[in-house]
Amino acid sequence: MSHWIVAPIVIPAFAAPLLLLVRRAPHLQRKVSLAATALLLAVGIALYGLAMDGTVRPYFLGSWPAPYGIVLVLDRLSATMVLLTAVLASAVALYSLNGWDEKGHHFHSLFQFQLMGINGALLTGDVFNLFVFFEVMLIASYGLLLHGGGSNRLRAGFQYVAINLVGSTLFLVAVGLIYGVTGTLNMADLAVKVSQVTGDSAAILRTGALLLFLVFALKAALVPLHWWLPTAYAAAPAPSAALFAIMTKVGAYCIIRVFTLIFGADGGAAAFVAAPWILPAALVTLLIGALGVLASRVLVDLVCFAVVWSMGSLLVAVSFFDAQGLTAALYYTLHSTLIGAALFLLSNLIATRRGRWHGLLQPSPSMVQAGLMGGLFFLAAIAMAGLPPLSGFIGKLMILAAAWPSALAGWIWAIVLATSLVVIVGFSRAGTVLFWKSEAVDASHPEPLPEPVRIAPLTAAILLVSGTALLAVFAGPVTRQLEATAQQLLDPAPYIAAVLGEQQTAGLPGRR
Amino acid sequence: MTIAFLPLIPLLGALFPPLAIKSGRNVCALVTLLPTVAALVLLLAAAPTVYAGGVVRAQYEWLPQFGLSYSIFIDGLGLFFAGMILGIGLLIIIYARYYLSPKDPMGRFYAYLLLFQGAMVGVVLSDNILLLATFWELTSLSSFLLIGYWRHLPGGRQGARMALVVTGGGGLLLLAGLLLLGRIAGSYELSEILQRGDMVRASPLYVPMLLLVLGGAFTKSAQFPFHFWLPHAMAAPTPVSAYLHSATMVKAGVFLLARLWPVLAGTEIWILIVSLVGLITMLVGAWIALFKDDLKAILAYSTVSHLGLMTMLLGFGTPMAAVAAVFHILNHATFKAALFMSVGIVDHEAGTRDIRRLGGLLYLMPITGTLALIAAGSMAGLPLLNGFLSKEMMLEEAAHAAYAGNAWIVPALATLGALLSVAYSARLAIKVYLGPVRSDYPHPPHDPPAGLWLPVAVLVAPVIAIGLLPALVATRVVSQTALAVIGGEPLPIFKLALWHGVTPALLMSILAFAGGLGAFVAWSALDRLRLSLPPPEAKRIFDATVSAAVTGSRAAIAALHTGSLPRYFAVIVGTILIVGIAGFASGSYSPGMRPMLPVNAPAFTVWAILIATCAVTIAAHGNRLLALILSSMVGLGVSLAFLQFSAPDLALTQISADVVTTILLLLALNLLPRTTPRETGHARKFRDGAIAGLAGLGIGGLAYAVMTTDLQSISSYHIAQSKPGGGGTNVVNVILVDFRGFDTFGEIIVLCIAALAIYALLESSLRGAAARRLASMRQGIEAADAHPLMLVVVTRVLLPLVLTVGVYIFLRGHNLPGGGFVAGLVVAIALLMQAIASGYEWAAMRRRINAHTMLALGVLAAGLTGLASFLFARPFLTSTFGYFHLPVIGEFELASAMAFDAGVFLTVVGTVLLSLSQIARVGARAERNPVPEGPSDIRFPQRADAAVSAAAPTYRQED
Amino acid sequence: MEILVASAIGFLTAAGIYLILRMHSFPVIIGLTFLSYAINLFLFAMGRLAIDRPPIIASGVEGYADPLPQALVLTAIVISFGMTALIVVLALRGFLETGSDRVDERPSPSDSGERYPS
Amino acid sequence: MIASACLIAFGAILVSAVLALFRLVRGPDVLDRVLALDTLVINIIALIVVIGLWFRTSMYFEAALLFAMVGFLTTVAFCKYLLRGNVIE
Amino acid sequence: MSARLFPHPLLSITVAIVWLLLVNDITAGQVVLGLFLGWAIPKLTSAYWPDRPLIRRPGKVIAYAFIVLMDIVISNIQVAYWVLYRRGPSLRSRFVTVPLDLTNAEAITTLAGTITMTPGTVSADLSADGKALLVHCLETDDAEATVAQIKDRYERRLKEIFE
Amino acid sequence: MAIFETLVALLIVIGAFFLFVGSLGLAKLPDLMRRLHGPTKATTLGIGALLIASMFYFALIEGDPSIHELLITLFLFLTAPVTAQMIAKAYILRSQQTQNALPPTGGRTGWATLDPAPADGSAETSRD
Ligand code: NA
Ligand code: NA
Repeated sequence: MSHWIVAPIVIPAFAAPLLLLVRRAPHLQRKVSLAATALLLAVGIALYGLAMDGTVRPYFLGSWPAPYGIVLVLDRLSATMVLLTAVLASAVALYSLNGWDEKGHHFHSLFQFQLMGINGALLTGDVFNLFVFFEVMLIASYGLLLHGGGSNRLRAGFQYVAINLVGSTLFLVAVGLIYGVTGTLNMADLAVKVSQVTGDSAAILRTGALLLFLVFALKAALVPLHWWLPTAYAAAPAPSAALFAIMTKVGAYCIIRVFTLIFGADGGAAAFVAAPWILPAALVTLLIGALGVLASRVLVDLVCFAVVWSMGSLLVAVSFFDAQGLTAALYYTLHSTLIGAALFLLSNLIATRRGRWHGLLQPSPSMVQAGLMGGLFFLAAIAMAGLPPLSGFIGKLMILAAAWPSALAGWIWAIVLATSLVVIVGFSRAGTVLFWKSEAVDASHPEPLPEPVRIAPLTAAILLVSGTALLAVFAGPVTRQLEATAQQLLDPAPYIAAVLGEQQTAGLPGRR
Repeated sequence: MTIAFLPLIPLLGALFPPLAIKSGRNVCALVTLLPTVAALVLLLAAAPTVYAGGVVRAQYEWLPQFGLSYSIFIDGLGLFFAGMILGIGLLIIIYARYYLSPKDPMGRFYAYLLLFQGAMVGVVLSDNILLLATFWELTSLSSFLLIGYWRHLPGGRQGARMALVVTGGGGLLLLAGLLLLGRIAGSYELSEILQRGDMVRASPLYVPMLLLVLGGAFTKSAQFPFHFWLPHAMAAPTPVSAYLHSATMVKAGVFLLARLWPVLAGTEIWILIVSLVGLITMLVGAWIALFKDDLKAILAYSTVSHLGLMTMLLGFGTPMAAVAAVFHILNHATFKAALFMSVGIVDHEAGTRDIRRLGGLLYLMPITGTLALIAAGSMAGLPLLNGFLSKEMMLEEAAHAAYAGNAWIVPALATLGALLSVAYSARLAIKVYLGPVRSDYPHPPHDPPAGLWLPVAVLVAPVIAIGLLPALVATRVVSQTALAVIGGEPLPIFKLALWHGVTPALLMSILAFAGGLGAFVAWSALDRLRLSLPPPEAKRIFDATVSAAVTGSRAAIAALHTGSLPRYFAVIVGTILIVGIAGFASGSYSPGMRPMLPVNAPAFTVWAILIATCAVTIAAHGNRLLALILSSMVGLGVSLAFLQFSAPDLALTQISADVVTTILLLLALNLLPRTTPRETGHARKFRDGAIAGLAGLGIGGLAYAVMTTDLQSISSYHIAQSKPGGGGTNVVNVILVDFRGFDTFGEIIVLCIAALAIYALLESSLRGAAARRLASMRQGIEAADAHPLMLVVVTRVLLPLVLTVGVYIFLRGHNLPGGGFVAGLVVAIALLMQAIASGYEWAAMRRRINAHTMLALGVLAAGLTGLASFLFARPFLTSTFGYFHLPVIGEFELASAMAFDAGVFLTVVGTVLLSLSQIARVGARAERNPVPEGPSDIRFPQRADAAVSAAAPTYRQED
Repeated sequence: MEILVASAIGFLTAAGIYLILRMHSFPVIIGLTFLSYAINLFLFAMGRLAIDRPPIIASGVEGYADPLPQALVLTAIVISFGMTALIVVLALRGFLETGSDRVDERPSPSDSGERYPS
Repeated sequence: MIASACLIAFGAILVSAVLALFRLVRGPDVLDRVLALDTLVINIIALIVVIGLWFRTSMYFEAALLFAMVGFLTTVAFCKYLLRGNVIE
Repeated sequence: MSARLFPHPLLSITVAIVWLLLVNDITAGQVVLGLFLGWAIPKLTSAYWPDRPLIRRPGKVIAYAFIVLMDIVISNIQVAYWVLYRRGPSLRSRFVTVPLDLTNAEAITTLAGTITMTPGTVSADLSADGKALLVHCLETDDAEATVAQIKDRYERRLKEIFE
Repeated sequence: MAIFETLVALLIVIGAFFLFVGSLGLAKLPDLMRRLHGPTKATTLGIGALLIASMFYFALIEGDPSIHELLITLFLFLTAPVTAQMIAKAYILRSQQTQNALPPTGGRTGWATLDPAPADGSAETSRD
């Protein structure tokens, strides 16, 4: 059993309290935080390398056998997501050196705790432990959202927290119902037990499964559960918002995980119970997201709705629950995480260069580094809107292709493409105002614009944008990996066998 | 070098001009020329193979799983178009070097130009239709940049956006169409698809696919009714217009029709749609061109018209028409590029492009004038020029074309198109170059430097050459290209010649020529006619559509995202209800047989109290303090329920957590409004009541449904293993610190984060608006003593006693109800009592450990306990325990789980102290009068508090 | 007894939901605590009810209440404690900043100076 | 006999709880409610003690102790709030 | 045995006894643990104990406790009668002032506590200078007598114990 | 044994009775100061009797001597007066009528709830 599997959780879990102990030394804090993030990245790469062989590796915490203790599971999917998180975290950590980390208290501790929560949610193989890590992730995100204060952030924060508390409540109801019927919490064990549930309890089980789906859908900002996202992410400090780009994906990840492993093809009375709900909701999400992009008057709002829109695309792909769909969904997950984060960082970089105009989509005097900013924005917008040659285009292509067998293929194509056009319109309007129209504004404007030119934050944004380019260039190899991941998801038997081992038949064994 | 690099050379080359511009404009232009020349050389190197009937290919996998590969091939059509793109591109680069003013950022211009060039080459050389779609969208993007190059011009920005929206949107249609096509044909490789035309045309999906592809082609080629974007794109610098609208961008649509001709063409619907759209476009474009005063606008609409002509030819679906189309593509590219450039020269030299302000330029700038007149002549279709030849071919094809069974309508309208073409060409030529020399040009015009006119001359050369010696110059190209267009079919016999005898085409041509001149003469009358017609609406409709979409989406988003939490909650809870009910209804259910427990009196009482409390809370929640008291009641009831149903640990945890929550809420309520205003509106209350009632019914019903069934749970293992495996008899505690210790690890981290977040939140409230509001906060009547003597004395006595209880609860937790969490809360309660009785500062001063440090140590202690198992090569959090024996003391147990629990304990104490002391600190800001310093407000002479202060540890500021 | 517990859960939930649909932060918070009470009971009830059978291992005792949901509820209580503390402070902080504790209003235009570091 | 006594006690505690609840609902002053809550806690402690006797177990002792502590702190906090506004100052 | 090591010997003993009460089990091990806590807890909390409350005559404490317990039982019956059989408004309730001779905070607190615990009287407040107690009587004709009884029966004894 | 049982049962009933009286007082008496007397009874004799019953029961009948009930008694005896006084103080502060009915302290200062403590132990102001 490789202890490295628990490392993505333990590293930040130790880094954060250490950061508390050195809270009076900001420079040391930065070093500790960066070092922990770098370590996390290294571990993420190593774990990915480990998972690439297709073996499912369980990690039995406390040496207790599954399903009695808590088990972490490293498979292709969790390794991919952990690596993605680490990559994103590295960029965000770099960006926060902008001075963001000093705008309030405990930024780095909260940041590390947030990473711990995300990684825990990605690695755990236990539904209640998933709840716990969701809470860790959420409460850290509350802290990060509120970092630096300000009235908007507080209002948005209250909404975000309140809605998520209802989500947490729902999570407990769902877990309770599922436990009440099956008597277990371990996902692999659930996969076994759920398939054996008889008709008498099917209604309860289905209700539990659907409520669980709603919990994840809330995190994934699926309409009509998306309300919190535009306000919260728009109000969040840029690095926080960028880090949050992964949180919606954790929601999507959980849908993929739970509804392939437990309530997938072998889900008995609750097989594919969520599938009929996802597609229509995802299509509406696309529409709302695109409308929001077009409606936004402020850059960061536009980015927020673009994120909603991208979640719609992603979940359309998820809804098929087949190899092509999951491959597309996973690719889109990688893509939209990187590009969402990049756009949040960029919108902040742009806003800081525009003086009192900030992110307002109105002409202002031309900003410092307008060329560079414009270029980055152009690339990021292309990627987000799904125009070639960046990853958004590839992702869209894959989703459209995956939709082919669906009975609603026509609708899916129409809505995906039509909303793409709307998003293109929105981004082109924003870009022309920010970079072109602004250049046209009288240069002799009395108000000098600020000149924040620091390398670290720029590097972070550039790295993320280049990430989408790399995803596009290496779409073939990446997709092959993701295809293998999708295949692994669609065949839960090895997962179940790896986690439960021979315990299924062997009575009550002692500690491993 | 492989031809795979052909599109990439310009694309990558685009990186360099912006860097080179620092070395001067000539270097920059050279750097731009280099990749173009390189690509051209690479292309021409393939020409011999292609002209020998071969095809050059290169293929790399990109996304094979989804049919996307990087496949490049050069056949006749690709070679023809790529040659045109690169060749004219070369001229444009030279021309632009002299055209752009020193103020224009030339590096950027060339970068965009190369991007565009690469994308165009990619479109025409793609052997994979998805790759084609990729490059297709890239041309939209790069043309967006080119059209918007002059950012200061509002027209440029709007034009660029419009072009992007129309062509980019068309690109999306095309993408869908090509995906469909690939599905139908079973391959995305063009060379394979081209073999499967019959299969494609027989597919039931042929029509939707065709419509989508045509949507892409028509938008790109500015076909009616999408023609409106093209003239607005003329805001771009002239080299851009010359490039985009003569040889490249707009031709992409025509290229696509030609490329897919073997697969798509020939069906009835193809002919009906394509030829009609082409015909209409030809007429509409020409008609509008006739009345424009801006030279570029004339050329733009003329381009629209000529694109319509080509589309119409391809739409006829006959091989001969295809040959004509190819020939006209070539001819149009030459004369139109030359015309655009010459207009640029005029604009550059005379300072205006307005036809009304020009005239007689032939005499002032003879070189330009001559070249322009020749090109215009070709556009008009004058004999001896190449435009004449292809127009003849067109008319010939039109003469034989029947549309929907009608034999004369196409020839008539085609002749009308030719007529208008003659008319606007004449107007352009005569009004600008001929006629009297004027004295009021904005600039005195004269011939430009050779750099500007030489490219024009280079283009005019083939105009004449083909016009005079078509067979010699053009046959090879046209036939090879046409062969590629018509695919497998045999190339029809055609002869490129000046004289075909008296054919219908000749008659039509003469008619058109005469009529055209007539129209030119009668221009004013025609103009009056035009003015009496309704004005063209396309752009207005487009603008109105976009702005309506923006307004509409703003209204929709504003209506949906009101920012109202109650509304969001109503929607969310409603969704949960709907999905939950649907989920339940979709499965089968029958109640279980589990025997129910009999109701007893205490339980019933607690139940009644809970229900009553709920009711009173709903009715009286406006009084916040009352609501708080009621919620404390509920907490008591719930913990009693836990106690009743054999969960002592839960009862202990619930009440101790509740009291801290209550104190926290009281601290907050001190600074919040004391009452909640009554809400108006019974409908609203009814709605909320209905939602709440349904939710309650649902969850209560589910709980009951589950409780009627029996449960086989994994927890029998926990019960069995608790003592032998976990070393404790309190199974709940062993689960918490051992079986599921990882949950608890997460849980204390939640607490730690909560404390940190609270700390950070409140720390910032000591500044800014919040601080001002705090300072101006008016308190109600207050008691004079902040620290009543009796309270102080009793809590002080209680402190060691309660701490002892805390230790007791901690130590017994593993075996009996209790544990680190409850113990932590008990200790926190003991310390809180001190703070309440004697004041925050007084109590904080006496605490020995900083709450931050306590938090950190708590998490670290728990984590290190987990990590310690690595030393024994066991997974994280593997516990161990042992029984030890000491003299006097006897046997006792030590378990690593206790160290873990100690971490829990520390975290809990730290969390409570940090949060509550922080909020108390904020509350202290609202004090009007200085609060007497603790411990008691009443001092007795013999009691020397002063001495104590000296002995006490120094005051700790939490940070 | 089960019907009492189930109906209590239902009433607590209904009260909680009704309160979170109010327009001010304080009742929302009280509503959330009601909800958390309800859900803690619910989760607990998923292990079925048992009287006088606390899961403390002792010789001669036959059956025990299901300890697992108890452990889960304990975790849930602690977590909701932390969450409640945070949201209370958040409501307070918001009120101090804006002078209003309404939760049914649109936030002011999301672009304001405080969002960006200067 | 002890069982009967316990039943009587249950009855008395039940009635007491209802009386306290009456005061809680009736008020009129918020202090009456605080006092009612305090009384209710005392009734609960008594109930726990009687339940311990009923089931012949001392398992619930800590609960009773904790209820006593918590009840005290809650009441003091409410009073401090009413007296001074700020509970911890 | 210095004051640093055992800041509050009385408290230490109390803690040890409380510990034994808690564990409900007198074994050697628990006694040792109790003594350890009796040492550790007062030491940890010494900062909260500015000075040592001294009980000068521990023997008198027992007697005092006995008297108070007796009074509690007797007057409880009295009060129960009032509550059960008298109409509320007919009770002649009033505040009385008990001037204090005690000058020790612990002593005053004990007195106030005693007054409250014995039914019929509740100590409601202390004067701002700590020299008088405000006592509410549920039913009294003769305030003077009540005050005298308090001073004689309780305060005198407490003065002996504490001062 | 029977005598012990009777004793325990009696104590239980006594405890229950005084608890009831306390709550009845709370519900029945007309103003807060009078109601305040109720819970005090319940605390002292009510809980006290029950706890003694519990101790007797475990020591005499179960043969498992248990005296930790004393701790609860101790705790309640320590805290109940404080609770009562805090409530009384709050009531005095909130009720103008009660303030008017208060007797003088007899010293130079007023009651602590209404008057600040004198600085340096010397009285400055007097409210009444
Ligand atoms: Na709670
Ligand atoms: Na105050």
